[in-house]
Amino acid sequence: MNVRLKMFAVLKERSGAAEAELQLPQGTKVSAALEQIGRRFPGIADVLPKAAVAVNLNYAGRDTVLHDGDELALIPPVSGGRA
Amino acid sequence: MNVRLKMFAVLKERSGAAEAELQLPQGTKVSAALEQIGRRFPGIADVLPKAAVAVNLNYAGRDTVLHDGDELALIPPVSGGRA
Amino acid sequence: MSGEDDLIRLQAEPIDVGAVVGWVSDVDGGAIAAFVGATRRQGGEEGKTLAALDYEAYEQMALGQMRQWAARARQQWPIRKLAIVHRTGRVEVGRPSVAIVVSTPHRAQAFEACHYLIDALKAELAVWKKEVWSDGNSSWVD
Amino acid sequence: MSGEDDLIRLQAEPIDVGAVVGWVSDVDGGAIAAFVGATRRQGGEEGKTLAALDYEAYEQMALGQMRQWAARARQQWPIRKLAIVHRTGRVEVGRPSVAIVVSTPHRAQAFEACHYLIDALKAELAVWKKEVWSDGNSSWVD
Repeated sequence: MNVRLKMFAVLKERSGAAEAELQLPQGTKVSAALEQIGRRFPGIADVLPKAAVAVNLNYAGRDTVLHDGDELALIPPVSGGRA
Repeated sequence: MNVRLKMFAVLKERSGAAEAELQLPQGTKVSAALEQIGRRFPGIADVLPKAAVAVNLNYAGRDTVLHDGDELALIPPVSGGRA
Repeated sequence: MSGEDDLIRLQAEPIDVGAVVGWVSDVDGGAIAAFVGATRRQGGEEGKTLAALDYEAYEQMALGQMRQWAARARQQWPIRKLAIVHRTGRVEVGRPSVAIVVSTPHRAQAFEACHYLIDALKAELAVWKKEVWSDGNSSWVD
Repeated sequence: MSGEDDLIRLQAEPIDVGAVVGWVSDVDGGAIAAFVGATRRQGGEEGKTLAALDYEAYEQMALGQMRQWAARARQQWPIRKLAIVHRTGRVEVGRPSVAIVVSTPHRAQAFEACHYLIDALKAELAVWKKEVWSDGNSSWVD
Protein backbone atom coordinates (compact mmCIF):
# COMPACT_ATOMS: atom_id res chain seq x y z
CA MET A 1 0.00 0.00 0.00
CA ASN A 2 1.05 3.61 -0.41
CA VAL A 3 1.28 6.16 2.37
CA ARG A 4 2.13 9.79 1.77
CA LEU A 5 4.81 11.15 4.10
CA LYS A 6 5.02 14.84 4.96
CA MET A 7 7.83 16.49 6.84
CA PHE A 8 8.10 20.03 8.21
CA ALA A 9 10.54 22.55 9.55
CA VAL A 10 13.76 21.06 10.93
CA LEU A 11 12.74 17.57 9.77
CA LYS A 12 12.17 18.80 6.24
CA GLU A 13 15.53 20.53 6.18
CA ARG A 14 17.49 17.63 7.61
CA SER A 15 15.81 15.02 5.41
CA GLY A 16 16.03 17.21 2.34
CA ALA A 17 12.42 16.40 1.41
CA ALA A 18 9.03 17.92 2.20
CA GLU A 19 7.10 14.92 0.94
CA ALA A 20 7.70 11.32 -0.04
CA GLU A 21 5.71 8.22 -0.99
CA LEU A 22 6.15 5.20 1.27
CA GLN A 23 5.50 1.67 0.00
CA LEU A 24 4.50 -0.37 3.02
CA PRO A 25 3.06 -3.85 3.60
CA GLN A 26 -0.64 -4.01 4.42
CA GLY A 27 -1.20 -3.53 8.17
CA THR A 28 2.00 -1.60 8.86
CA LYS A 29 1.99 0.37 12.11
CA VAL A 30 3.42 3.86 12.57
CA SER A 31 6.38 2.40 14.49
CA ALA A 32 7.42 0.22 11.53
CA ALA A 33 6.89 3.09 9.08
CA LEU A 34 9.25 5.22 11.17
CA GLU A 35 11.93 2.55 10.89
CA GLN A 36 11.64 2.62 7.11
CA ILE A 37 11.72 6.43 7.14
CA GLY A 38 14.89 6.35 9.24
CA ARG A 39 16.62 4.09 6.72
CA ARG A 40 15.54 6.23 3.77
CA PHE A 41 16.38 9.57 5.44
CA PRO A 42 19.33 8.88 7.73
CA GLY A 43 19.66 12.62 8.47
CA ILE A 44 16.61 12.47 10.72
CA ALA A 45 16.94 8.94 12.09
CA ASP A 46 18.16 10.22 15.45
CA VAL A 47 15.14 12.47 16.05
CA LEU A 48 12.43 10.06 14.88
CA PRO A 49 12.09 8.36 18.28
CA LYS A 50 10.91 11.66 19.80
CA ALA A 51 8.98 13.11 16.84
CA ALA A 52 5.21 13.35 17.15
CA VAL A 53 3.21 11.87 14.31
CA ALA A 54 -0.10 12.81 12.72
CA VAL A 55 -2.13 10.46 10.55
CA ASN A 56 -4.71 12.16 8.34
CA LEU A 57 -4.30 15.45 10.27
CA ASN A 58 -4.77 14.00 13.77
CA TYR A 59 -2.09 13.10 16.27
CA ALA A 60 -1.51 9.37 16.32
CA GLY A 61 0.41 6.93 18.50
CA ARG A 62 3.11 4.47 17.45
CA ASP A 63 0.64 1.56 17.42
CA THR A 64 -1.70 3.16 14.91
CA VAL A 65 -2.22 0.92 11.88
CA LEU A 66 -1.76 2.69 8.57
CA HIS A 67 -4.01 2.25 5.55
CA ASP A 68 -3.55 2.76 1.84
CA GLY A 69 -3.79 6.45 0.96
CA ASP A 70 -3.10 7.70 4.49
CA GLU A 71 -1.15 10.90 5.04
CA LEU A 72 1.56 10.43 7.65
CA ALA A 73 3.14 13.64 8.95
CA LEU A 74 6.19 14.02 11.15
CA ILE A 75 5.56 16.83 13.57
CA PRO A 76 8.54 18.68 15.04
CA PRO A 77 8.07 20.24 18.44
CA VAL A 78 5.62 23.13 18.05
CA SER A 79 7.12 26.48 18.87
CA GLY A 80 5.21 29.36 20.35
CA GLY A 81 4.66 30.33 23.95
CA ARG A 82 7.16 33.15 23.83
CA ALA A 83 4.70 36.03 24.04
CA MET B 1 -15.01 86.30 43.36
CA ASN B 2 -15.65 84.62 40.01
CA VAL B 3 -16.11 80.90 39.47
CA ARG B 4 -16.53 79.36 36.05
CA LEU B 5 -19.43 76.91 35.81
CA LYS B 6 -19.45 74.08 33.28
CA MET B 7 -22.40 71.84 32.52
CA PHE B 8 -22.58 68.71 30.40
CA ALA B 9 -24.98 66.34 28.71
CA VAL B 10 -28.48 66.36 30.18
CA LEU B 11 -27.60 69.24 32.52
CA LYS B 12 -26.37 71.35 29.63
CA GLU B 13 -29.50 70.69 27.64
CA ARG B 14 -31.91 71.35 30.48
CA SER B 15 -30.14 74.50 31.65
CA GLY B 16 -29.68 75.77 28.11
CA ALA B 17 -26.05 76.67 28.82
CA ALA B 18 -22.72 74.88 28.57
CA GLU B 19 -20.87 77.48 30.62
CA ALA B 20 -21.61 80.39 32.90
CA GLU B 21 -19.75 82.80 35.20
CA LEU B 22 -20.81 82.74 38.83
CA GLN B 23 -20.25 85.75 41.09
CA LEU B 24 -19.93 84.41 44.62
CA PRO B 25 -18.90 85.82 47.99
CA GLN B 26 -15.41 84.93 49.19
CA GLY B 27 -15.42 81.57 50.99
CA THR B 28 -18.51 80.16 49.30
CA LYS B 29 -18.85 76.39 49.53
CA VAL B 30 -20.03 74.12 46.73
CA SER B 31 -23.37 73.65 48.51
CA ALA B 32 -24.12 77.40 48.46
CA ALA B 33 -22.96 77.68 44.85
CA LEU B 34 -25.41 74.95 43.89
CA GLU B 35 -28.25 76.93 45.47
CA GLN B 36 -27.36 79.94 43.34
CA ILE B 37 -27.12 77.72 40.25
CA GLY B 38 -30.58 76.31 40.98
CA ARG B 39 -32.08 79.83 41.12
CA ARG B 40 -30.35 80.89 37.92
CA PHE B 41 -31.15 77.68 36.00
CA PRO B 42 -34.48 76.45 37.36
CA GLY B 43 -34.63 73.72 34.70
CA ILE B 44 -31.97 71.72 36.55
CA ALA B 45 -32.84 72.68 40.16
CA ASP B 46 -34.45 69.31 40.81
CA VAL B 47 -31.38 67.27 39.78
CA LEU B 48 -28.74 69.39 41.52
CA PRO B 49 -29.09 67.57 44.86
CA LYS B 50 -27.88 64.35 43.21
CA ALA B 51 -25.40 65.76 40.69
CA ALA B 52 -21.74 65.06 41.29
CA VAL B 53 -19.42 68.04 41.23
CA ALA B 54 -15.84 68.54 40.10
CA VAL B 55 -13.68 71.49 41.12
CA ASN B 56 -10.66 72.08 38.90
CA LEU B 57 -11.09 68.67 37.25
CA ASN B 58 -11.30 66.63 40.47
CA TYR B 59 -14.40 65.32 42.18
CA ALA B 60 -15.31 67.51 45.15
CA GLY B 61 -17.76 67.28 48.06
CA ARG B 62 -20.45 69.77 49.01
CA ASP B 63 -18.26 71.27 51.76
CA THR B 64 -15.43 72.21 49.43
CA VAL B 65 -14.62 75.91 49.63
CA LEU B 66 -14.40 77.64 46.26
CA HIS B 67 -11.75 80.14 45.27
CA ASP B 68 -11.55 82.90 42.70
CA GLY B 69 -10.89 81.46 39.25
CA ASP B 70 -12.01 77.93 40.12
CA GLU B 71 -13.74 75.80 37.52
CA LEU B 72 -16.87 74.17 38.93
CA ALA B 73 -18.36 71.38 36.81
CA LEU B 74 -21.68 69.64 37.22
CA ILE B 75 -21.19 65.97 36.40
CA PRO B 76 -24.21 63.98 35.26
CA PRO B 77 -24.13 60.26 35.98
CA VAL B 78 -21.44 58.72 33.80
CA SER B 79 -22.77 56.22 31.31
CA GLY B 80 -20.88 53.20 30.12
CA GLY B 81 -20.80 49.70 31.45
CA ARG B 82 -22.97 48.34 28.67
CA ALA B 83 -20.37 46.29 26.89
CA MET C 1 6.44 55.92 33.35
CA SER C 2 4.37 57.74 30.78
CA GLY C 3 4.76 60.31 28.06
CA GLU C 4 5.78 59.38 24.57
CA ASP C 5 4.88 55.74 25.17
CA ASP C 6 1.22 56.62 25.89
CA LEU C 7 -1.23 57.68 23.22
CA ILE C 8 -4.23 59.17 25.04
CA ARG C 9 -6.82 60.94 22.94
CA LEU C 10 -10.39 62.10 22.65
CA GLN C 11 -11.25 62.57 19.00
CA ALA C 12 -14.23 63.46 16.85
CA GLU C 13 -12.82 61.46 13.92
CA PRO C 14 -13.43 57.71 13.44
CA ILE C 15 -10.98 55.50 15.31
CA ASP C 16 -8.55 53.73 12.99
CA VAL C 17 -8.01 50.59 15.07
CA GLY C 18 -5.30 49.26 12.79
CA ALA C 19 -3.35 52.48 13.13
CA VAL C 20 -3.65 52.43 16.92
CA VAL C 21 -2.46 48.81 17.08
CA GLY C 22 0.36 49.76 14.72
CA TRP C 23 1.36 52.63 17.02
CA VAL C 24 1.45 50.27 20.01
CA SER C 25 3.41 47.58 18.18
CA ASP C 26 6.82 47.70 19.68
CA VAL C 27 9.87 45.70 18.85
CA ASP C 28 10.19 44.93 22.57
CA GLY C 29 6.54 44.17 23.25
CA GLY C 30 5.70 40.76 21.89
CA ALA C 31 2.09 40.63 23.11
CA ILE C 32 -0.56 43.16 22.21
CA ALA C 33 -4.04 43.05 23.71
CA ALA C 34 -6.78 45.32 22.50
CA PHE C 35 -10.31 46.16 23.47
CA VAL C 36 -12.67 47.87 21.08
CA GLY C 37 -16.08 49.01 22.27
CA ALA C 38 -18.77 49.44 19.67
CA THR C 39 -22.36 50.54 20.04
CA ARG C 40 -24.67 47.58 19.88
CA ARG C 41 -27.80 47.46 17.78
CA GLN C 42 -30.83 47.70 20.03
CA GLY C 43 -34.53 47.64 19.53
CA GLY C 44 -36.70 50.14 21.32
CA GLU C 45 -40.42 50.74 21.65
CA GLU C 46 -42.70 50.51 18.62
CA GLY C 47 -40.13 48.91 16.36
CA LYS C 48 -37.68 51.79 16.36
CA THR C 49 -33.98 50.96 16.37
CA LEU C 50 -30.85 52.64 17.67
CA ALA C 51 -29.02 54.52 14.92
CA ALA C 52 -26.10 56.12 16.71
CA LEU C 53 -24.74 57.48 19.95
CA ASP C 54 -23.64 61.06 20.50
CA TYR C 55 -20.68 61.29 22.86
CA GLU C 56 -19.95 64.45 24.84
CA ALA C 57 -16.82 64.75 26.94
CA TYR C 58 -15.58 67.03 29.68
CA GLU C 59 -12.34 66.87 27.79
CA GLN C 60 -9.80 68.12 30.29
CA MET C 61 -11.21 65.96 33.07
CA ALA C 62 -11.59 62.86 30.89
CA LEU C 63 -8.03 63.17 29.58
CA GLY C 64 -6.79 63.54 33.15
CA GLN C 65 -8.67 60.39 34.17
CA MET C 66 -7.30 58.44 31.22
CA ARG C 67 -3.74 59.54 32.03
CA GLN C 68 -4.19 58.60 35.67
CA TRP C 69 -5.37 55.08 34.84
CA ALA C 70 -2.58 54.67 32.34
CA ALA C 71 -0.11 55.51 35.12
CA ARG C 72 -1.81 53.09 37.52
CA ALA C 73 -1.71 50.32 34.92
CA ARG C 74 1.99 50.99 34.36
CA GLN C 75 2.59 50.52 38.09
CA GLN C 76 1.02 47.05 37.93
CA TRP C 77 2.21 45.61 34.62
CA PRO C 78 5.38 45.91 32.51
CA ILE C 79 3.66 47.88 29.77
CA ARG C 80 5.77 48.92 26.81
CA LYS C 81 3.27 51.08 24.97
CA LEU C 82 -0.31 51.96 25.70
CA ALA C 83 -3.07 53.68 23.77
CA ILE C 84 -6.49 54.88 24.91
CA VAL C 85 -8.57 56.53 22.22
CA HIS C 86 -12.19 57.57 22.85
CA ARG C 87 -14.65 59.07 20.43
CA THR C 88 -16.62 62.25 20.84
CA GLY C 89 -19.54 63.26 18.65
CA ARG C 90 -21.74 60.91 16.68
CA VAL C 91 -20.80 57.23 16.47
CA GLU C 92 -22.98 54.98 14.36
CA VAL C 93 -24.09 51.58 15.56
CA GLY C 94 -21.33 49.02 15.07
CA ARG C 95 -18.55 51.61 14.86
CA PRO C 96 -15.84 51.86 17.55
CA SER C 97 -16.42 54.33 20.37
CA VAL C 98 -13.31 53.39 22.32
CA ALA C 99 -10.08 51.50 21.66
CA ILE C 100 -7.56 50.44 24.30
CA VAL C 101 -4.35 48.77 23.17
CA VAL C 102 -1.50 47.60 25.39
CA SER C 103 1.78 45.91 24.58
CA THR C 104 3.74 43.87 27.11
CA PRO C 105 6.43 41.20 26.95
CA HIS C 106 3.96 38.39 27.76
CA ARG C 107 0.34 37.90 26.87
CA ALA C 108 -1.32 37.46 30.27
CA GLN C 109 -0.02 40.89 31.29
CA ALA C 110 -1.43 42.50 28.17
CA PHE C 111 -4.89 41.01 28.72
CA GLU C 112 -4.94 41.99 32.39
CA ALA C 113 -3.85 45.56 31.78
CA CYS C 114 -6.28 46.05 28.91
CA HIS C 115 -9.18 44.64 30.94
CA TYR C 116 -8.25 46.83 33.91
CA LEU C 117 -8.23 49.94 31.74
CA ILE C 118 -11.59 49.35 30.08
CA ASP C 119 -13.18 48.55 33.46
CA ALA C 120 -11.83 51.83 34.82
CA LEU C 121 -13.07 53.84 31.85
CA LYS C 122 -16.51 52.29 32.02
CA ALA C 123 -16.75 53.12 35.71
CA GLU C 124 -15.68 56.72 35.77
CA LEU C 125 -14.82 58.51 32.54
CA ALA C 126 -16.24 62.02 32.21
CA VAL C 127 -17.90 61.21 28.90
CA TRP C 128 -21.66 61.05 28.39
CA LYS C 129 -23.67 59.47 25.66
CA LYS C 130 -27.02 60.19 24.11
CA GLU C 131 -28.96 57.55 22.21
CA VAL C 132 -30.15 58.63 18.78
CA TRP C 133 -33.05 56.51 17.50
CA SER C 134 -34.18 55.73 13.99
CA ASP C 135 -37.25 57.93 14.44
CA GLY C 136 -35.11 60.95 15.27
CA ASN C 137 -35.75 60.89 19.02
CA SER C 138 -32.82 60.97 21.39
CA SER C 139 -32.17 60.66 25.10
CA TRP C 140 -29.19 60.77 27.45
CA VAL C 141 -28.09 57.45 28.90
CA ASP C 142 -27.81 57.33 32.68
CA MET D 1 -22.02 27.40 15.62
CA SER D 2 -19.40 28.29 13.06
CA GLY D 3 -19.10 29.03 9.37
CA GLU D 4 -19.63 32.49 8.02
CA ASP D 5 -19.12 34.03 11.47
CA ASP D 6 -15.58 32.65 11.72
CA LEU D 7 -12.64 33.99 9.74
CA ILE D 8 -9.86 31.40 10.03
CA ARG D 9 -6.83 31.86 7.83
CA LEU D 10 -3.19 31.14 7.29
CA GLN D 11 -1.70 33.75 4.99
CA ALA D 12 1.63 34.75 3.53
CA GLU D 13 0.55 38.40 3.30
CA PRO D 14 0.93 40.91 6.17
CA ILE D 15 -1.97 40.85 8.64
CA ASP D 16 -4.13 43.98 8.37
CA VAL D 17 -5.26 44.14 12.00
CA GLY D 18 -7.68 46.99 11.38
CA ALA D 19 -9.39 45.02 8.64
CA VAL D 20 -9.69 41.94 10.85
CA VAL D 21 -11.20 43.99 13.69
CA GLY D 22 -13.52 45.59 11.16
CA TRP D 23 -14.63 42.19 9.96
CA VAL D 24 -15.39 41.10 13.53
CA SER D 25 -17.23 44.31 14.38
CA ASP D 26 -20.83 43.28 14.58
CA VAL D 27 -23.86 45.39 15.25
CA ASP D 28 -24.83 42.84 17.91
CA GLY D 29 -21.42 42.43 19.48
CA GLY D 30 -20.64 45.42 21.64
CA ALA D 31 -17.30 44.21 23.00
CA ILE D 32 -14.34 43.25 20.86
CA ALA D 33 -11.15 41.82 22.35
CA ALA D 34 -8.10 41.26 20.25
CA PHE D 35 -4.70 39.70 20.67
CA VAL D 36 -1.86 40.45 18.32
CA GLY D 37 1.40 38.56 18.61
CA ALA D 38 4.50 40.17 17.22
CA THR D 39 8.05 38.96 17.13
CA ARG D 40 10.12 40.60 19.79
CA ARG D 41 13.51 42.12 19.23
CA GLN D 42 16.13 39.89 20.77
CA GLY D 43 19.83 40.02 21.12
CA GLY D 44 21.91 36.93 20.47
CA GLU D 45 25.55 36.00 20.76
CA GLU D 46 28.26 38.39 19.60
CA GLY D 47 25.95 41.35 19.22
CA LYS D 48 23.79 39.92 16.48
CA THR D 49 20.08 40.71 16.58
CA LEU D 50 16.95 38.94 15.44
CA ALA D 51 15.75 40.25 12.07
CA ALA D 52 12.71 38.12 11.32
CA LEU D 53 10.99 34.80 11.81
CA ASP D 54 10.11 32.38 9.03
CA TYR D 55 6.84 30.57 9.69
CA GLU D 56 6.07 27.21 8.12
CA ALA D 57 2.68 25.58 8.56
CA TYR D 58 1.21 22.15 8.05
CA GLU D 59 -1.70 24.06 6.60
CA GLN D 60 -4.49 21.50 6.60
CA MET D 61 -3.73 20.39 10.13
CA ALA D 62 -3.26 23.91 11.48
CA LEU D 63 -6.52 25.10 9.95
CA GLY D 64 -8.31 22.11 11.46
CA GLN D 65 -6.86 22.92 14.87
CA MET D 66 -7.89 26.55 14.59
CA ARG D 67 -11.43 25.56 13.60
CA GLN D 68 -11.64 23.11 16.47
CA TRP D 69 -10.64 25.72 19.05
CA ALA D 70 -13.02 28.21 17.54
CA ALA D 71 -15.82 25.67 18.02
CA ARG D 72 -14.72 24.99 21.61
CA ALA D 73 -14.64 28.70 22.37
CA ARG D 74 -18.12 29.09 20.94
CA GLN D 75 -19.35 26.38 23.32
CA GLN D 76 -18.07 28.37 26.29
CA TRP D 77 -18.84 32.00 25.42
CA PRO D 78 -21.59 33.79 23.48
CA ILE D 79 -19.30 34.74 20.61
CA ARG D 80 -20.83 36.70 17.75
CA LYS D 81 -17.90 36.76 15.38
CA LEU D 82 -14.42 35.35 15.64
CA ALA D 83 -11.24 35.71 13.60
CA ILE D 84 -7.98 33.80 13.81
CA VAL D 85 -5.35 34.85 11.29
CA HIS D 86 -1.82 33.45 11.37
CA ARG D 87 1.11 34.34 9.18
CA THR D 88 3.24 32.01 7.14
CA GLY D 89 6.52 32.97 5.54
CA ARG D 90 8.84 35.73 6.71
CA VAL D 91 7.64 38.10 9.43
CA GLU D 92 9.93 40.92 10.42
CA VAL D 93 10.56 41.84 14.03
CA GLY D 94 7.70 43.94 15.40
CA ARG D 95 5.20 42.84 12.73
CA PRO D 96 2.15 40.74 13.62
CA SER D 97 2.50 36.98 13.28
CA VAL D 98 -0.97 36.20 14.64
CA ALA D 99 -4.20 38.09 15.30
CA ILE D 100 -7.18 36.77 17.24
CA VAL D 101 -10.29 38.93 17.45
CA VAL D 102 -13.55 38.03 19.19
CA SER D 103 -16.80 39.94 19.59
CA THR D 104 -19.29 39.22 22.36
CA PRO D 105 -22.13 41.12 24.01
CA HIS D 106 -20.06 41.88 27.14
CA ARG D 107 -16.42 42.59 27.59
CA ALA D 108 -15.34 39.96 30.13
CA GLN D 109 -16.51 37.24 27.71
CA ALA D 110 -14.49 38.73 24.89
CA PHE D 111 -11.28 38.86 26.96
CA GLU D 112 -11.74 35.30 28.23
CA ALA D 113 -12.44 33.84 24.81
CA CYS D 114 -9.54 35.68 23.19
CA HIS D 115 -7.13 34.62 25.93
CA TYR D 116 -8.34 31.01 25.68
CA LEU D 117 -7.75 30.97 21.93
CA ILE D 118 -4.22 32.37 22.01
CA ASP D 119 -3.26 29.97 24.81
CA ALA D 120 -4.56 27.08 22.69
CA LEU D 121 -2.69 28.24 19.58
CA LYS D 122 0.54 28.71 21.49
CA ALA D 123 0.26 25.19 22.93
CA GLU D 124 -0.52 23.16 19.87
CA LEU D 125 -0.70 24.82 16.45
CA ALA D 126 1.04 22.94 13.64
CA VAL D 127 3.14 25.95 12.71
CA TRP D 128 6.90 26.15 13.17
CA LYS D 129 9.20 29.11 13.22
CA LYS D 130 12.78 29.68 12.32
CA GLU D 131 14.79 32.57 13.69
CA VAL D 132 16.58 34.65 11.09
CA TRP D 133 19.46 36.67 12.55
CA SER D 134 21.07 39.87 11.38
CA ASP D 135 24.22 37.97 10.35
CA GLY D 136 22.20 35.73 8.03
CA ASN D 137 22.24 32.68 10.28
CA SER D 138 18.99 30.96 11.08
CA SER D 139 17.72 28.16 13.31
CA TRP D 140 14.42 26.44 14.08
CA VAL D 141 12.85 27.29 17.40
CA ASP D 142 11.95 24.32 19.59
